[in-house]
Amino acid sequence: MTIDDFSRPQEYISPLDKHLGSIIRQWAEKDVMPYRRRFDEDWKDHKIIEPAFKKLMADMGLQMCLFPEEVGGWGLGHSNYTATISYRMFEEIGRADTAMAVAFGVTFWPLTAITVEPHVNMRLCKEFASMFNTDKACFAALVMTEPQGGSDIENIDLLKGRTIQTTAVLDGDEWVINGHKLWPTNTGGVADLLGVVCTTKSGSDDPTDFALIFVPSTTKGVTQGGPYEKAGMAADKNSDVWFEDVRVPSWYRAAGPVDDARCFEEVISWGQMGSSAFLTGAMMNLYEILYKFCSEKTYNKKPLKENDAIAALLGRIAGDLDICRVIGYQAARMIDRPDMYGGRGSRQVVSKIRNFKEFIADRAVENFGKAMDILGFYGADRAWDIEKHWRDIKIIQLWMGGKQLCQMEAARYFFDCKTL
Amino acid sequence: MTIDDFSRPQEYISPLDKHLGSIIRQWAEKDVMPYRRRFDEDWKDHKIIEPAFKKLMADMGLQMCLFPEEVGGWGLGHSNYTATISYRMFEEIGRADTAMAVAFGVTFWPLTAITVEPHVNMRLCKEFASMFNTDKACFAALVMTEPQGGSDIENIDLLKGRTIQTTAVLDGDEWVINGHKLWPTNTGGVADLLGVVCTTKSGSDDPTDFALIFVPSTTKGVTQGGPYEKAGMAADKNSDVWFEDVRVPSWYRAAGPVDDARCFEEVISWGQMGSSAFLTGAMMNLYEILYKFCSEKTYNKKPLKENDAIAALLGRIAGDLDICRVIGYQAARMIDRPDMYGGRGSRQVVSKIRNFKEFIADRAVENFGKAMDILGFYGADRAWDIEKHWRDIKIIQLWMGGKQLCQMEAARYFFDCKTL
Amino acid sequence: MRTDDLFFYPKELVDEETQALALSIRQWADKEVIANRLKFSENYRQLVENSRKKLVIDIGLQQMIWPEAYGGGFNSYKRSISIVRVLEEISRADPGIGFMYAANLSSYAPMVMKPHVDKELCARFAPIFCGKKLKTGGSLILPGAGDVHDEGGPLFLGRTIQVAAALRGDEWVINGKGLRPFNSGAGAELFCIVCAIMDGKKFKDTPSIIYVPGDLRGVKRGKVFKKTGLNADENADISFDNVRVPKACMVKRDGAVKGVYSWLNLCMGAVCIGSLMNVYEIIKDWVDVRVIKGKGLIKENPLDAAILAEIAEDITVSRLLTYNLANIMTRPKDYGSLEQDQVFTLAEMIGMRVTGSALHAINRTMELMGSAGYATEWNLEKHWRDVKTIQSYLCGIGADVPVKMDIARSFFDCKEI
Amino acid sequence: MRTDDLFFYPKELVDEETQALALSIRQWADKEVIANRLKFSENYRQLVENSRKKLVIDIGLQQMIWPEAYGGGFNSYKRSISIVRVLEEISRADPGIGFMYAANLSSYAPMVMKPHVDKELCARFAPIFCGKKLKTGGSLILPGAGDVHDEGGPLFLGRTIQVAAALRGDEWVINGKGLRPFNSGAGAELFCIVCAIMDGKKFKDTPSIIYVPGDLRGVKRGKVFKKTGLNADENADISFDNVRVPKACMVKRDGAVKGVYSWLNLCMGAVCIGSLMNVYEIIKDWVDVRVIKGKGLIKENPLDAAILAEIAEDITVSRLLTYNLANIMTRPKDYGSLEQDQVFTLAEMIGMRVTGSALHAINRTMELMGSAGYATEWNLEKHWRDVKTIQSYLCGIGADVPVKMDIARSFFDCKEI
Repeated sequence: MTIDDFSRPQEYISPLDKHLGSIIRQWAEKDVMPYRRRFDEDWKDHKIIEPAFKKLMADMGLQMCLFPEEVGGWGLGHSNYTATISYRMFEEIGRADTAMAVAFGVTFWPLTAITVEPHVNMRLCKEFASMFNTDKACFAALVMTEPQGGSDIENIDLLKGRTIQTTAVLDGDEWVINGHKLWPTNTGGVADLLGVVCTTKSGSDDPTDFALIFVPSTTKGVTQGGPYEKAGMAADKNSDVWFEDVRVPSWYRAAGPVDDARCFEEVISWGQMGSSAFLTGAMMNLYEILYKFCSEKTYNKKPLKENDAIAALLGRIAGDLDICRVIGYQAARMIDRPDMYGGRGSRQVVSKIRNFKEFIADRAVENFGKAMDILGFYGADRAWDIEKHWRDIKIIQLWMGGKQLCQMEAARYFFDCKTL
Repeated sequence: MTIDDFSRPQEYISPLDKHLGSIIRQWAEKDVMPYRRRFDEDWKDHKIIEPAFKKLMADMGLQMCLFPEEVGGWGLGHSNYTATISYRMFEEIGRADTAMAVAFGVTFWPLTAITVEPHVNMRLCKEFASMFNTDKACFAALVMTEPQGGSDIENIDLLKGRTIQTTAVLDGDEWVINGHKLWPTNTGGVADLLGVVCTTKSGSDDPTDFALIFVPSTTKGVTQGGPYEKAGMAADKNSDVWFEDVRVPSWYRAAGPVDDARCFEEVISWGQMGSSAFLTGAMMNLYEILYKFCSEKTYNKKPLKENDAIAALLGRIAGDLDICRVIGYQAARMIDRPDMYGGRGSRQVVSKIRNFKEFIADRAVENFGKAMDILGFYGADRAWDIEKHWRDIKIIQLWMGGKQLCQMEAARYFFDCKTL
Repeated sequence: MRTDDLFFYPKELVDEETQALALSIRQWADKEVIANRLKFSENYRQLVENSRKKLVIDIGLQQMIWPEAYGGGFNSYKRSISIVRVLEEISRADPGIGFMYAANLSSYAPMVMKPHVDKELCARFAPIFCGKKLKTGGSLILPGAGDVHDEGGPLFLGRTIQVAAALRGDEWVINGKGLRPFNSGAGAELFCIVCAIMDGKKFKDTPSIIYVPGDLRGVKRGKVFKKTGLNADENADISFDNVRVPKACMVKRDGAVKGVYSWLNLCMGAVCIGSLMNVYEIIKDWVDVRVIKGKGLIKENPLDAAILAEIAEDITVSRLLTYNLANIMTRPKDYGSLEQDQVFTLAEMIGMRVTGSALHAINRTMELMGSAGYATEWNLEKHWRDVKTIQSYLCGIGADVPVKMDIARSFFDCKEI
Repeated sequence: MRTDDLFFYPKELVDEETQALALSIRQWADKEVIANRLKFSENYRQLVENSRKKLVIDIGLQQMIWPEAYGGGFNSYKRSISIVRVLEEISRADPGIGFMYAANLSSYAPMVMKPHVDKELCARFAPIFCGKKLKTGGSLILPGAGDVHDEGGPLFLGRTIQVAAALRGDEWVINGKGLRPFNSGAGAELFCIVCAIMDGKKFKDTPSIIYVPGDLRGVKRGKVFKKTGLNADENADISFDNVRVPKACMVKRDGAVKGVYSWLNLCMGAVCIGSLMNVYEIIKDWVDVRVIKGKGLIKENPLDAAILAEIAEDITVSRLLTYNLANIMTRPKDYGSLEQDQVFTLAEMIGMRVTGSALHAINRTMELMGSAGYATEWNLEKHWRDVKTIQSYLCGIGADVPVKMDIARSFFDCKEI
């Protein structure tokens, strides 16, 4: 029994799965896992973290994978397996470090709005491919959250962008952007390209006014703060971002009126699917560590795994992972096949995937916590590599509106609630 | 949003799904649901229950569905969708009454050993098809459990039949069977055909000695007791069965030495898959009832479903069902496609499906309990149709070795435990 | 060791008289109920009536709830601990019988409990219940679900009050349709009703309790309905159609409604503990002899032992919490009165926890016993049905959300929830 | 209302002197720790040492654990409630500081606690800790995981005892490798060690406690290891290589090891309650001003209010249970001694429940606060890491299974688990 024996719906697996999965696994085992115990103290500087990113994204070239082949990319954005192959990649990185997985995943997040069928925007693809086609790690960020109201902006179904305070005004052929954002992954000076959620009309809930505009981080008027100190996820920097009369070309808007809002709804599905993959990846690593610990350590003179009561806990943890993987890949499949499951930004798909993610996050939080207790005196010890995941995955549970927003979306969809 | 909008992996659905699902749903809504509130008091006599069975099994002909077309059956046993179409049928019946679903499902349970590829035993198919090809409801039972040790016999991976006390001795061309069994579904006088788990050598754990032998219930020496009184599941009668020098032809053994044991391991997968389907069916009904109740009743002057805190409970219940259905159909698919997932009696598949079933049963028990509380003063009231499901589905959680056996099998498989 | 000693409770706070009473109830339970359980399944109603009679008439519990003048003495917040102890022993035999007694007691509480004894009301109603005849007792009609189609009267902390009372001369005129009593709707001799009070054309903000004898004109009872458990108690929907009672039948204190909930939660907690005492006995007997895997007692398997531990833990913690609540209710000077917010909230909290833990323990017990867990013959499944019914009833509507809203109001000053 | 009054506890059982002490600790907490938290993140170790000094030297808690002759007085089972009260207030400021004090106290308990004061041992060790110099304190080395590759010595209720002691003349010779202390391995001046005692070539069935000063030859300390929380306390693995202590350093009572667990569970429960008091303050401040959906306070949303209710409930119930345990520990005549099975089992049960509920409450709080929940700036995430670390430490090995096995042994007479 290995981590590869946990269930996945065989029917959904991408033809690239085996190859890509294996090269990322090699990278993770060689370039990340031996160093990850020191990541926490590297949260500000990324001195240990950066080389691993460079290898993955630039040297191995993965930062180009979503771009169309025409602009030098790998063309994953127009396959029928974009999400499932992403899931596998995210899992493999998440197994080593979920913060690296999110920094990697978020780079593609705003890019889905211009690289993935049916939203391919060749002009922007070309423009930004040149930015990513480099020998340095190149990151993007999706800049959403604002000081007031936390995840109100992700709560798009209810609030429809009404609370967005960051404005974009068209001045000739340029957008002029003003606003203050918090918390985006890959800020704190990391990202080269920002996908900025803003409104063309303050207070409006008309989808035509919702805008997703790309802003290179070097643009005048863009200021990123220093990274926040957090309980975990050192490889994911987050900071304030200020936009002060920032000017970008008018065609830097991702898809235009109404379509930007639609892309953003799809972004929720992508984000939750990605979160699910980070989590199942971390759980795969949990399984490996527990397997070792519980085979070597004893209670009552038997290996822990041979004690029926402890085995029941282990069985539950492994069993949950088996279920979570099936559910996680189902989420990816729903994104890959709108023809079978409905549009990836539809209420139906967004709500279902949010529900899947909430479920997986709850199982992960529960099981990592339980695992630390199984390790007992060693559970909180950095050297056993569980406690770091435990801190990291809690953050995954909380982001993007956390449990409550998932619950409300599920309730709204399944019970046609009108006022939640 | 209707019950049909809950997720299923679209790729797995049988071509017959729509048609069979819809005729069973009609039957359930017309012949079962209006009467089910009186089933509890009918537990001994089945006066109200019997006509519904007759319609489903004899009039609609479903009791012949597994048998090959050559002997007058529908040939479902040699499709690639036997399990998934069964899942759908079980769900639809379970939505109305899980006890009827189990009585129906168990009729096919021993028959899988002679009608489903690769185990088709044409001689026995022919023999028994004539029994089922009748205008009365005709039931089978799988007779396993014995007085000592509860589910020890289902614990085949560990105990390998060693504890079986019911013996079969070959005397010329006849098996002579002696033993005492408890609890099989469809006993208490219901079943016409018994699949009897026995050993050809007492105390042996050699798979050659494990035997599954068919015994028509009218055979001399077979005695069924009166049905037990239970907390629920009135439509499923269980009793003691005694075998006293019961003689059947030697070719009534399902598949022969070693293969009988293999069939029995597959039987576990079938049983857990079926249990999952009964549960998701009942949960679909729960959803319908809650939808109605929570739209009509108020707390704090708002419909319950518009209160965010109650909506969160409802969202969790519906969200769990969505997940359980995906998992349940995945179990069915694993049975249907041994080429992709491994043999349906393999450790891998048996353990995974047991884990799925345990998960689904836990969610069902939790959610029906929560639902009764949401109904509050009305939760325990027979008239709201939840409390009966609540009593019934607990039984599904407990049967076939219950939670603990599922946990031990998962632990054994995922952690290679040797001594549990 | 006897079950009631095995699980910690503050013995030092239980007086000898109560312990003696508890002992006689235990004898009643063993002899009149537990020994006869298999017979009960054939003719439950009749046998329950017989055994109830021995309990409440022969041992004298029926009148015990009333003031001493009527032969009682449980009628004080100071007796909370004794009441818990007694309810435990009754419910060990049959949670349904315990439930009836607990609900009866809670229904009389607003008029009988010191320091608020309402002499006039006691004089009016005590005689009904303090004779030698077996009575069903008082039924509670509490606020609950509203209906989207009704405009809806006022609320009690979010719960809809479905009975309206208006003063006409010296009488309250009471109206309400299709009401679901907490208990005993079919036979109650007296109803304790949480009413919305008409003040001119509007309702007052706070509800009051009005007592209504069950035999008055306009009191209509529906058919006994089938329910999951608590079959010792027959319940039916009630309507009040211009029922008239004297002005004095209203309890005027603002805190009286909250007080009912405090008592109800305490008492139902005690009923669950009693049920758990018997559940412990059942599972103890089972695991002491049950062999699995063809060798070894089930209790020596670590997984099964872990489940046994959960059961013991649920019982221990539930019992401690229930007695904590009882003790706090006896000490209004330290903690506030049981009709005030803090104790009321605590009572709801502990009521929810204890019913939840009890059900958890019983579910786990069923998981150990397998089919014996749900076969009537083993006497476990009745506890499961009874405790589940209590849990749903205590919720009233919307699961634990109303209680949670009460807690949030109390600890976080929420105003709009 | 102050937080410590908002959540019920048996005030009537807390003496005035203790309340006064609690108040001065509260002042220390507010002034020395809570007001400086953002500074702490820059230079945590130094600031913690400073504030610990003010607490244990200036206020005098360091010597308080010892007998009165040494300026103490907490050294009795009768002071359990006072000890809980004090630990609450310390841990409200920093659960790591509370943890150290709680573990120190538990490590001294076998020799200092009445009725088992060991005058000789006190005379030997009290002077180390009863001066004006800040000390790390005593470290516990408890049984835990065994290793499949070792033959393994004797067990303490299934847990492997990793230290062996053999009498050579008038001295115990102590050996054990790569031991993981419960606390303070890096700096402890004294180790309280659960040892397997050699009796000829075999081990005795029951372990004993032996005290070993940290500066003896053969005591080897590993590097301080990084851990999830409790960073006030520096821990490191320890080895004993033929360390020799006088014969008198052994505590001979059979129940002493169980007693350590009773104290440890009580004290860690109290630490968690203290943490929760501060968590309540943090979330109260948050929900009083946080606006969501562009309108309305978060606390007025019913779902968020329901989560607030869960937090309040976890705190209330945990606090009641912790004080219940403390009270039971003060009453050996009613409940048995804290070194005996029943109280020992209860302590484990309540320790597990309270740490579990505390973590649950903090998790829920994080869910309400979103990113502020895990950002260091908001001071919540530290509580989360600290309490989780306590929970895992209390488990020792195999999650809650060893405790469950102890419970099953106690309530169901299991023999082989």
